[in-house]
Amino acid sequence: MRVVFEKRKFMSRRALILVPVVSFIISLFLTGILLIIFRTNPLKTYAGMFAGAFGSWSNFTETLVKAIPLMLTGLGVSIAFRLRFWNIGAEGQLTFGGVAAAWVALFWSSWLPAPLLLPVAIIVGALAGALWAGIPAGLKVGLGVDETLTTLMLNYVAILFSEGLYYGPWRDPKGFGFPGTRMFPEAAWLPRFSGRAHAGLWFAIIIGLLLWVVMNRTRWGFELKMIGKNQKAARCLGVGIGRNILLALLLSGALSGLAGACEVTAISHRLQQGLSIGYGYTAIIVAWLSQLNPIASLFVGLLMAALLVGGDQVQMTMGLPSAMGLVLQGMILFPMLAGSLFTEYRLKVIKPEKEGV
Amino acid sequence: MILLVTSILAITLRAGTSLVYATIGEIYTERSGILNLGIEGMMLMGAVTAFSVSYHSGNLLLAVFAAMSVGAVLAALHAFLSITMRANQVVSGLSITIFGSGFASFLGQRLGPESNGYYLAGLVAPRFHSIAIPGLSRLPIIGAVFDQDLLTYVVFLLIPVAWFFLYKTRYGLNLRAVGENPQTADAMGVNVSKIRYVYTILGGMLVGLGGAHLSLSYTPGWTENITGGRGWIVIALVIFSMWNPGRAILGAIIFGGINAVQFRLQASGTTIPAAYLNMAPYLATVIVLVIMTWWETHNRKVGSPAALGVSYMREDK
Amino acid sequence: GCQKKEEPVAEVPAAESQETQAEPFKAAFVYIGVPGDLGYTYEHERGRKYVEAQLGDKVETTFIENVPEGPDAARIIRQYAQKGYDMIFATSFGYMDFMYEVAQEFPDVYFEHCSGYKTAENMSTYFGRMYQARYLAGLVAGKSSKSGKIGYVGAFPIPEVIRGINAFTIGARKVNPNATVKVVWTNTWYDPVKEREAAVALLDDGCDLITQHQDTTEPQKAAQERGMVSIGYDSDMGKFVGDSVLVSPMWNWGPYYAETIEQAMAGVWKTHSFWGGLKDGVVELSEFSPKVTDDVTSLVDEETAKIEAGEWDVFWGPVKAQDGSMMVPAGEKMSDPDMLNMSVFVDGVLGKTGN
Amino acid sequence: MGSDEVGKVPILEMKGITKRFPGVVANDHVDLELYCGEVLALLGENGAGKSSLMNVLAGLYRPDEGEIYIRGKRVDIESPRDAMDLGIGMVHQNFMLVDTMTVAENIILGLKSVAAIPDMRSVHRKIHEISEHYSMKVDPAAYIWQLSVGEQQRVEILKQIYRGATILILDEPTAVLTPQESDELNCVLQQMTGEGRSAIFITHKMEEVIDFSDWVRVLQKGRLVTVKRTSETNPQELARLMVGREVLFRIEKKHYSPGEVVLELRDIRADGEKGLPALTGINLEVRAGEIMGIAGVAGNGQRELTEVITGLHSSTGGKVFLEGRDMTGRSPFAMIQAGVSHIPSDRIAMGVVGDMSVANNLAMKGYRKPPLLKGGFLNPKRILLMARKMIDLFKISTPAPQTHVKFLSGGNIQKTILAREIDACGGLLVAAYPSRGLDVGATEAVRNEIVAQRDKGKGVLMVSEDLEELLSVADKIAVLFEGQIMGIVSSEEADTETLGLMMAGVPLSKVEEEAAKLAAATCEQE
Ligand SMILES: Nc1ncnc2c1ncn2[C@@H]1O[C@H](COP(=O)(O)OP(=O)(O)OP(=O)(O)O)[C@@H](O)[C@H]1O
Ligand SMILES: Nc1ncnc2c1ncn2[C@@H]1O[C@H](COP(=O)(O)OP(=O)(O)OP(=O)(O)O)[C@@H](O)[C@H]1O
Ligand SMILES: [Mg+2]
Ligand SMILES: [Mg+2]
Repeated sequence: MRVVFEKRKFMSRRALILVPVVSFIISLFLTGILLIIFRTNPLKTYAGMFAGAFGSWSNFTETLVKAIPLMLTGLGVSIAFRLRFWNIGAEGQLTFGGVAAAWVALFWSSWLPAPLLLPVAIIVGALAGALWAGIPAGLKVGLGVDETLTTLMLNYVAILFSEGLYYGPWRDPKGFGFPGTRMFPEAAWLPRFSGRAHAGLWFAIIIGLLLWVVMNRTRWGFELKMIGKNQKAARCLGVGIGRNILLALLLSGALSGLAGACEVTAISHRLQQGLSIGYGYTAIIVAWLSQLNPIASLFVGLLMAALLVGGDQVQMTMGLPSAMGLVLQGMILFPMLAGSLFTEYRLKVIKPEKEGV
Repeated sequence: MILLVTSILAITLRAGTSLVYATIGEIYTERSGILNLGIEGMMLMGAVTAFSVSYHSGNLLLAVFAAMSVGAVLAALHAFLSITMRANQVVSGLSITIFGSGFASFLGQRLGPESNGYYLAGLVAPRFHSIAIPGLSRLPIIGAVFDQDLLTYVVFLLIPVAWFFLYKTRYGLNLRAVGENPQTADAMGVNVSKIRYVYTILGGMLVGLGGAHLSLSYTPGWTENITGGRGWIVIALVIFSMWNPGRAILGAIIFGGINAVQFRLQASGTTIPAAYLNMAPYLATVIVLVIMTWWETHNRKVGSPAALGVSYMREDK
Repeated sequence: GCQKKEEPVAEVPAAESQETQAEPFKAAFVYIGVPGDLGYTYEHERGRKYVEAQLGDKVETTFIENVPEGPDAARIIRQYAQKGYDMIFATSFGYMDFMYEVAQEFPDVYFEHCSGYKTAENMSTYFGRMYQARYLAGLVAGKSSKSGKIGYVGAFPIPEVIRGINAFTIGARKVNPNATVKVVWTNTWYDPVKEREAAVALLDDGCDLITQHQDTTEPQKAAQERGMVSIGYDSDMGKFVGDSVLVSPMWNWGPYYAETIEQAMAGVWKTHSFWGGLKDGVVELSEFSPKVTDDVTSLVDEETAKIEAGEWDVFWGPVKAQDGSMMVPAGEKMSDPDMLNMSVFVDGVLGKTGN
Repeated sequence: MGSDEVGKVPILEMKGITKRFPGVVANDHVDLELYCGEVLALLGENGAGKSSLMNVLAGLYRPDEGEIYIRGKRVDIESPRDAMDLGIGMVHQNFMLVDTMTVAENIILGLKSVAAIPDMRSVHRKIHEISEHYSMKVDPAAYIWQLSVGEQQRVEILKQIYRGATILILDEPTAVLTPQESDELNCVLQQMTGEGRSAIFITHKMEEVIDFSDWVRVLQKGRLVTVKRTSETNPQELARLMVGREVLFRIEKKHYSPGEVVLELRDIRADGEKGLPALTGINLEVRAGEIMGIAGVAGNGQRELTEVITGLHSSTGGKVFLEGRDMTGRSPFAMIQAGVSHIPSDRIAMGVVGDMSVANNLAMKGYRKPPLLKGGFLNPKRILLMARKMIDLFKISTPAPQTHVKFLSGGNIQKTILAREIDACGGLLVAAYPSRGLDVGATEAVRNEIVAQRDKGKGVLMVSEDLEELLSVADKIAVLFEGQIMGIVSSEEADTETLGLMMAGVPLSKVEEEAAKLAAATCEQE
């Protein structure tokens, strides 16, 4: 008898739901064993994690706060990934977007009417993110320069650049020299609707839905799909490759830039340390786990946020070191990854040849 | 001036050693068609393992071996997920990084003596020291090459060996074929899965060794986040070296060298703000890659292994 | 928008304190790094342990490590407040805005923020005059450096760091007027490899003594490997690196932590901006390495006594700036706000503040 | 089976092989025998299961049922390595070559018998020996990407001989070969069987079956339907057995009455992929209601020619006019808008998006305008409706319009492309090798469709290596050699010999002189 993986003829809807659920249960089980090894009660740990993320309305709003940048950057990178453009520069694009939004909020208020300050800051932030993604996209389209390297390196540049600003010329003159710009005028604050959960959520949801429509129902989305799945054929069919990659990457970067703009205008109200804390990398996980589906990205973004927030809870309630939060995240992701196989394949048992006949 | 060049070369080689180990490891992994973004986590695990074994056993070789084994185990996990379970390699690698950095930090807080109170951090253990080769180490400029620690000398050997193995042996041929065109390799009797496992694990061992060099030689001792994100730099250096082990040193020298130069520029009192000087290594890497790509496309050389990141199953259409 | 929720939450600690007097006072510490960094966070952790040892059953403390200076900080501080902690210490500058925000929501919880400047009814700041200890270390350096060329690895050009460099330089030049202090910026607080490389660049440049304002011990180790000496920072680095670390200006938060908690327990806590110096024991010098000679230690003791007695302080005039202008004229004392905003180097520093 | 083979044990025997894929039974209890020194032709429609059966033999697929015997001994072939060890070598339908490696490297790839550090000089020498022995010229140091398809085919065969294959499987080896190259291959095959090797040969060209093979086996929908001695059958019968109906091998064309000039090329020059001149001054006119055939050995500029016309490749000189408008250097999109349709040479890589549905692939031209696009949005219902209509009209055999194209057979992929391109065709259809690799039934359908376009008054430019096809389908034939047109002849007046000479570089004006000098025979070893 042989057991082999066999590709499913169609992706089964039942498997699509069942597989992640079963994988998740296995994840919890395996992680539980690890926790027991470290003399920690797994049930209490999980309960703590869950309560931390969803246990109360205010906890939930905090999970949303974490989820918003993950959703936006996740949506952003999944546009790029659709085109097989490996944009791992969402972190830099987010940072650059935040810097640009701060620039507007800090220095344009003198001449820009107050009601315009916030929308302009948000738009300029998105444009800056687009620009930051546009550089590697242009290099790729124009010269064929590998985008993995350029997007990654530009992350460091963007972060150092923003540090250079808030440690240097943009530093709050009344801030006793501490790093960070001065506070934005209140006109440039993105409204919060509950706790710290802010309007960025509406952006994420609206953009997620719009993207779904664009990707699945419009001419442009159709062309992007063609490029992503067979660039050569797309070219033969009259689809402009370079132009579309560039456009899509500008959009991809714009979403990350928007995430950065929301972070500074809604959360910190100034540019300071803590804008780049790895959202851009988690976004890659969000994009893939949602299989590049914009609507799924919203939910996966929320779940990843819950996992991150829950990870902090392990420290607060169980007294485990922060490192344990990361270990748990990894442990939960591994079985989910292994399980993803079963959405596309199933196990087929082949009987010994003799007996059948 | 000569002294300056010598000292820059010396620190570049020292700093570059761990980068080169990991870069060559990842080149081999990627050459087999597997993309492993778990380097950062694997290097950290290698570093913490090497140091704790060195501390507890006093045996450096054992420490190096342990670091390589840990790298191998994590790489094997990645191999299992991405080869057997055909999981998305990007996410699998990122998960390894998350898990590895967490676990390394966790172990760093457990593996030392209980009485110490802060475990591995702050302890001193046997380490690799520089071994000056008499005569040679006194040569101007290149003298620095001959005043390195054992692991750096090994890297000097590893580069040509890795290059030779990849381009001149039958194993290297099979490896390249698997990363380039697994269908063909399979039809020619090359066991695609086996090769992918072998070189992913081998790559993991070298990455672990790179981590060990940090904690046993370059920045001896265990410090939280000892790699400071160098695992990501390695990903870039692999691309930079165009998947050619012979060029791995180039990226490490350009990246590491510029870092060394910028600190010296600062020390010599330049007017360029430090924030911009600190960007230099990253920007320079991009600029040099742009020039290299332009040059390579003119010479019609190949880029990444064609099947990089794509899983292969024999009967799939 | 937060108005509605304030009341129910605010009731919790109040209700609790009425219920049982025997309930221990609960304090939470939010750390930027991990206690195992043997540097900045380690020192705060030592302070926390000191509190536990001093106050015993009367207090219950906890901590959370590796909290980034971003939106997460607010969530974590808020959760401690919600969980009924009476006092929360946030130990890094970047937590300031977030702590201030949460402090508005929980008027009955005491908030203590390290190194910032925002205060409220229930929020105070605390920090230490590390420059005084740096000055003392500068004396040791000036005496110990043979070439008079001293290397200083700095993280970012901000007043806290610049103040330290200046104080150190003033100390070094007091005992060796020809001494110079060369500064290299790493643009990171924490990156072992970079810190080492910066130190090596300084050593290559001819410096024979290295000191730093960073969070790892790498510059010290790099100096030791070259057979040079160094001066530590944050904690007693000599314990981890060896005798080549002549002395370390270090933090000592324990007494302050114990005191402010006791004040709160006694109900006499008032909003404050604490900036303690040698006198308050918040900053101090570690034990000297055996390599430091007795004449140096006695000099340091003398100067310490002068500062503790308030007879003199580091930035009392005359202090000359790097460009030769007068920073503090003779007979004048630099004010605290001026010290907090310090952005130019004093004479004897080689390097750029970037401002 | 094979009663005159009494006493002779087959070198290879497959019994009751069954191979199932999700949703299809590729092979349903198929039996196969192969005798020493003989060539077996395996026939069947696209998707009949020929490749699957051979992949089972080559160790790439594991059969669900059945047994395999080699020289009478039961064997279990678990991997290509096992097959290789048994002396089975397969030349796959899609070449198994690593583009970025040299010929020699490809040949020794995966071989356990070479030294750990192979002595490339001796490998080169050995390749030279073999290639000389079989008169197949290749440069062992050349990179695969530098070779023409015909040369790549040679490498594939050399590779198997180098590895000592005694049972050689050739899966549609002639689909991409010129008639000359096919003849060359036939010689090699004869020579090899003369040396005691055996071969299984898959083709869709009936003449080749007759010329090359000793036995014929026909598969239909995965089942074995006939076994015959080649000498006892004929192309008509074989075609009927395969397709299950009579195949005419004849094209019904309306009278040739050309109209306006649709396409005019004036002194077109272009560089090839390797940066060398590929087209060196092409002058050509295609009229409405005319099929202009382009003959020539592959690699003489056909690809660049079609790609310049479709806007995919930029020219370095000259002008392209479409219906009188100067379209030089315009984008593929502009060319499409101007009414150019294109059936590309590499249908999988350039013609379809395999991971999208048949319906979507059919919509890949029409999605830009109503009715598929309405108010800026694509209308999935309309797309499906349109797809159903086209699937019916062009008899595309697919489980559903939603099936991904990559699961379709080659013939049906080609029909999908054809349906889309014809539907969107303005005035000019550019068809590159439209029947390559298709079975007789599909070939007939595709050719008829192209002729129908011409009859409707469209101009057609058809590139083909198959002279029979050109002679029967095209109205005029232009022969391309080293980037130049050697001459244009009317297909009624042309004959294979003249065309052959022109393909070898003799201009039309000199053909008569040269004809005497050049001997057409190539197969002297026999
Ligand atoms: N790897 C595979 N996965 C799924 N189905 C497959 C696979 N290979 C072949 N099939 C199916 O098996 C059947 C037989 O295919 P096969 O390639 O053997 O046909 P063929 O006779 O070689 O046709 P052609 O003349 O077009 O080459 C087809 O229905 C095909 O779709
Ligand atoms: N996995 C599958 N699911 C559904 N239908 C399939 C699948 N595989 C093949 N088919 C169907 O089987 C038929 C035969 O196709 P087949 O691919 O694969 O021929 P082929 O030999 O590959 O053609 P060629 O080799 O010329 O490209 C098609 O109608 C196709 O739709
Ligand atoms: Mg076939
Ligand atoms: Mg086939």
